[in-house]
Amino acid sequence: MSLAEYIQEKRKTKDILIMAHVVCGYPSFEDNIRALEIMQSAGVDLVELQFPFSEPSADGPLFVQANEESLKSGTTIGQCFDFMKEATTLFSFKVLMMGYYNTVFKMGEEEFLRRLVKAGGTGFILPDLPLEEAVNIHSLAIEKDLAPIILMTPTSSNERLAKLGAASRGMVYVVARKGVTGSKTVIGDNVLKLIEQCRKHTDVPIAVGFGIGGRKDVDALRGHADVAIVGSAALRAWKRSGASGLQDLFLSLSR
Amino acid sequence: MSLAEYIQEKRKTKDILIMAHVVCGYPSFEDNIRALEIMQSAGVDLVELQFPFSEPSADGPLFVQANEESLKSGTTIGQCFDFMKEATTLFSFKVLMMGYYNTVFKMGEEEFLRRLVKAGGTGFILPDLPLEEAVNIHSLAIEKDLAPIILMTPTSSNERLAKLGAASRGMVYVVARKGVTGSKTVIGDNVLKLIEQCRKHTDVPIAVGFGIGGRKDVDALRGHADVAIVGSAALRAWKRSGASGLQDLFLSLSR
Amino acid sequence: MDIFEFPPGREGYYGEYGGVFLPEILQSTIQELQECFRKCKNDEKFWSEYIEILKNYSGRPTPITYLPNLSKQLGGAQIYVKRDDLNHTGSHKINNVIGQGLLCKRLGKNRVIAETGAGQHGFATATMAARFGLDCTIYMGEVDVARQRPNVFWMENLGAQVISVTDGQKTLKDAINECMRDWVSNMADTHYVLGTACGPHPFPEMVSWFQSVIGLEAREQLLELTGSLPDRVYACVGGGSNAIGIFQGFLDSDSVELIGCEAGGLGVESNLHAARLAYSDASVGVAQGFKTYFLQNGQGNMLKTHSIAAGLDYIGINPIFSYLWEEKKVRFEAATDEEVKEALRLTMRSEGLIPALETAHAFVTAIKEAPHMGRNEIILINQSGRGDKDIFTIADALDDQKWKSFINEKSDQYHREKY
Amino acid sequence: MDIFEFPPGREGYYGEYGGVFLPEILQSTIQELQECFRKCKNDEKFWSEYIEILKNYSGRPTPITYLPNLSKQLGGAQIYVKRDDLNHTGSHKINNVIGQGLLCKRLGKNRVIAETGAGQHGFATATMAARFGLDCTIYMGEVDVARQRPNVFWMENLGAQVISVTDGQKTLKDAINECMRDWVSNMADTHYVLGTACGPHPFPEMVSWFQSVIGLEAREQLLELTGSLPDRVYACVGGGSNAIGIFQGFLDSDSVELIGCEAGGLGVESNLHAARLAYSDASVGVAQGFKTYFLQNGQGNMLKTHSIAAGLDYIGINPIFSYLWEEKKVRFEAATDEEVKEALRLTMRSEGLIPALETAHAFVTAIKEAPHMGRNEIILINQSGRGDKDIFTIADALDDQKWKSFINEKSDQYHREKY
Ligand SMILES: Cc1ncc(COP(=O)(O)O)c(C=O)c1O
Ligand SMILES: Cc1ncc(COP(=O)(O)O)c(C=O)c1O
Repeated sequence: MSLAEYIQEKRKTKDILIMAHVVCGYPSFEDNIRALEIMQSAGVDLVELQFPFSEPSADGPLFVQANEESLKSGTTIGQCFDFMKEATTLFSFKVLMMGYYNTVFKMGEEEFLRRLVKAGGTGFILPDLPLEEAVNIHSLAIEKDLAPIILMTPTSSNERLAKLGAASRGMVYVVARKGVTGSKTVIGDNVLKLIEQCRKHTDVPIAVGFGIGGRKDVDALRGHADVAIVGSAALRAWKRSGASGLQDLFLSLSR
Repeated sequence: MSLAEYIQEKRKTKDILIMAHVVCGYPSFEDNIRALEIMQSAGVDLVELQFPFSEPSADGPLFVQANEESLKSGTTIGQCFDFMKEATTLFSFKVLMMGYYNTVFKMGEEEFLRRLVKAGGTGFILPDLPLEEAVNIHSLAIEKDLAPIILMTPTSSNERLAKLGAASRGMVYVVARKGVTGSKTVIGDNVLKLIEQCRKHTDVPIAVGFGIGGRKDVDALRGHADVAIVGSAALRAWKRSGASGLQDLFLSLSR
Repeated sequence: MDIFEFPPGREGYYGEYGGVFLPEILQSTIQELQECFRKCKNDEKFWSEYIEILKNYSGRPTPITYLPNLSKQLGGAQIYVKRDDLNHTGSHKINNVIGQGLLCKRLGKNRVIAETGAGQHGFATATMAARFGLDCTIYMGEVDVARQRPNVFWMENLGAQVISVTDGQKTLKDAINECMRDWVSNMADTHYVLGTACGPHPFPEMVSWFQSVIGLEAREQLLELTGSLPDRVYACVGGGSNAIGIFQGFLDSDSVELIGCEAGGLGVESNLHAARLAYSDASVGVAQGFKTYFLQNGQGNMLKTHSIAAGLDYIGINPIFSYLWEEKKVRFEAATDEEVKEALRLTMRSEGLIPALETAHAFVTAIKEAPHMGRNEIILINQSGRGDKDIFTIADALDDQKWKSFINEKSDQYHREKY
Repeated sequence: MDIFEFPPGREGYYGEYGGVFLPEILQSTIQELQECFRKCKNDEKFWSEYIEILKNYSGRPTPITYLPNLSKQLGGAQIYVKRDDLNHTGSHKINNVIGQGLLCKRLGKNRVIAETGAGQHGFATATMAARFGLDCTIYMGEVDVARQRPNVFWMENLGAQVISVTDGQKTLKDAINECMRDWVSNMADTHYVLGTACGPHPFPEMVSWFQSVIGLEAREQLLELTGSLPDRVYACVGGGSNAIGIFQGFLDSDSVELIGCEAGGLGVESNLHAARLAYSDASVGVAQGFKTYFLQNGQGNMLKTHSIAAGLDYIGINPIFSYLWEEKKVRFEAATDEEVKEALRLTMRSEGLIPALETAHAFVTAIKEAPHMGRNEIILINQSGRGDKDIFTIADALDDQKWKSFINEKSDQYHREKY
């Protein structure tokens, strides 16, 4: 089942899905598994596994530190794929790879996709790979039934959204605001208008991320977006109160 | 009796005269008197009293420090003249003023000479006042029968020596070597040749100074110069062993 | 050869290198910048306004100085030096910064941000911002803040906010990441004044264009002085802006050999250097917005770099150089920290010039090669900056005891003041 | 008016001021120097060689920079700045030093000595000596060594011997005395490179001649830029070399008012300043080889002086200025330490220029007067040097806490290294 089909199927019974985010190897792979268990039991629908990179320039301080710490503790791409395999075997949510293009480039796009398939991944998000540079990997991905996630943003012109929409597969990631991950976004009219605008240019489900902090934000997106992406908020909860904090956060979202 | 006459008179009985040097107010006027007493009793013939100045650029470190300390303890020109008066009253040697031109300039040349006469001074040595700038003060001095001491140096050309000689009155101060006061001079052939050269250009007695350290130097000058000038050596002796050191030095010279 | 004549569909690429690898959120910003730059580049008035400011504000043209003593001592080629150290703020960085400042005004933005390593680019940017009336934030790795405090002091006094970056290696590359993070938030009113010929298109082309003033002047001046072109041109290569700047005066002349001098740090197998092309530790990658040779591991994560010169201590290299190197148009050599100190000493004593530590890398290589060249051959070195700013680093490197006592006394004085 | 056309028998005198007051032992040396200088001055080739070196080595001509922001902010005259801070070594001092270096070669001497206050002249002299292959000894007051350590560091690294002078006030005047003491010993092979337009003839004339390059350039450049002469020209006055340098471009033009800006230190009645003509504490005297206004007491002993700017902290003044002041050709004003800090801040933030503390005295006065002048009037300020060298003094003056922490950390590092 492709990513779009999976989301559409789930949406029949849920008015909004939740996508969570985990930085591989941070604080440790054991903690990652614990986090995924909590997410699974709280009914999370999608998880993006971030492969750590030394120059995470689109990330905010929390993820920057997580990337750094994970690398410092020796995390390799092999371990990330192994972990993904484990996750896709143990859990029922769909898993996406998230990371920076150099990780893919160094491995080779073909090889990367082959391993992604093998690990059970559903798609990938590469925030620093613009459409123009993605032509090859996108067509390879589509051949393999992987979703190459495209990002739409508040600074994208209509012309640009049309281009992005035409290339979109599986799901579109709508960036709710300017800036990096981590800081709070108020889901107001401008976000809803942005979603509406994006909808005009794509048929695939729409996920909204960047600064989704809790139940209130998810409620605000209900009826507008298909998926709410909870990234830094989860990491913040974990750092503040560990597994129980994470559990509280995700339970509150599905309550 | 003019300075030249005084020297010529004394030279009849002594094959070389001694001129000593004292910095007024250093270490104190009391010490100065003590030093003069020693000089008198050791048979010193001439004494130059240095009026301290803040920029003694022709002096070496020992005199620089003496000038500085004296000024710091509040020595004034008035005190220097008073002291000179005291010295010329108490002692039989002749006294010359030595200092920098600004001391004279600030007071006014006329006034300076008037006070010099009043204090019993015989002449003055102003090392930073070149002949060209001294025309006025020299003629005023000669009127007052004061000796405006001219310096002849190892760098003076014959032409220059002729000029200096023509203007010389009372005594000529032959600078034995380049440099500032204080460091040792070896009285060798070049010094004797210099004296000989100077003699050709002047009829007045010749005093030789700069680095005359002790008996050996004075002996070397004997038969060549009329006066040996003992400056820093005396101050050094005083600083090293006080009054007794000074006494030893001057006694050794006249022995 | 016009390296900036891109084949269709390959805009911003030099062979395989360059491109734009940025988050989608910056797509419109970078496009706006590309368009604005294209307009400026085609507008003769822009260039003449640019040259006019460089002339009246920064003191261009900078001269070429012949080094008679060093040439004689080395006994080979005749050595000439292009004096970009005489620029206002003390390095070639001001050229690029004035150019981007003008461009920023055309973009209608009132705020600039910049990364800085050695501090020179930050200093230049803060200066330009004061002069052009722009708000200014400078990002600088914590390590560099520590080793280049005088520049930080001046930046702040020029009115810039200096933010110490504590991520990653806490050096130049991390400052660039922070700039990107600022830029994706504030692109509406903010122009990112990238300091070297790296980063996404149009930066390598744009910075090269502004820095080409060095090469254009140098070619003409050297012809006037000597009647001929140089046989070899040496320039240090951090990001690669001063080097591409001077090289552009000679790219068309096959008789001129161009030599880029990288930071050899502790040496060829030390793993503590920043030589991307001279040593063989780097490989092609994509980071910080562009594709080039990076010092990275097999997983694509960047390696720790090191140089005595903060301004050369960078993981990547001007993508144009990756291309020109492969095309054998530019040769690359590295100079170690130790060699740099030696060359600096020699240059100071023999000619009264104080090259920046970065620049001294070019001197090292020229000094090594000059003796093996003929007396009638000509070497041109680009003196990208002056060494004054490096006093703390140089004094430390030379282990100057009097300097250390001075700093200790100064510190004692500050402690006393407190109580 | 040619101030250097001396009446018969008055060579070296400007009205009552100037002259030669040196020990007899230097008579032949100074005469040799006078003759050599006269020959050089009458030799067009000498001047063109001089200008050539300034061009190729020091980056002359230095530009004139218009200050739009400051002019607008002050709302009066249009302010232009002559940029001698862009010279090699960072100040106008290099002009004089290159000139005297050439002269030294003509004299056939292989050693130079120089006094220095701010360190700029010593830095310039050490640089020239390295370049010209001369031995070099620099005398510097102990107090100045302490406050200008970076310059000492560079002098030493340029190969000069720096001797800390512990006599007297341990500042500039004492360094001059020490130079005299060296010179009377070593005149045979040593030329004394006096750093300002003071001292015995021919120094005031000679230094003025070399520095006239500033005024000659400035007059032409300003005419080209604005079509007219300035209404007022401001320059700081320590010994008075940069001021006489720029003023010489305008002495013949009665419409141009010339303003010398002295060090007001702690203010007019503080007794801690170095204002010889602007305040009324100085009187005519003879010291350090010449006659001029000195800050001295009634007995002719020199007073303690003070300035935030080491380079202005001098007891005497260019004898030409004593004359031009009495003739009402030059007006004198003083700027206090506090005013200097304020002007420095303003200039940095509004125009991205960092004048030396010395130079900032000229800015103070110009900034005070500009608002009272018409919008169509023109002010020209001579930026004699850049402020980089003053980082310790400026950081102290501005009480910069980050700088102090940095120095404390640096000191801790040095202490740790020891054990
Ligand atoms: C003086 C100087 N030269 C060279 C460089 C290296 O930069 P680039 O390779 O872009 O010229 C720097 C960087 O800060 C610098 O300050
Ligand atoms: C930058 C600068 N300006 C001015 C002066 C003062 O000297 P002068 O009055 O001779 O120009 C100095 C002296 O060191 C200086 O360094």
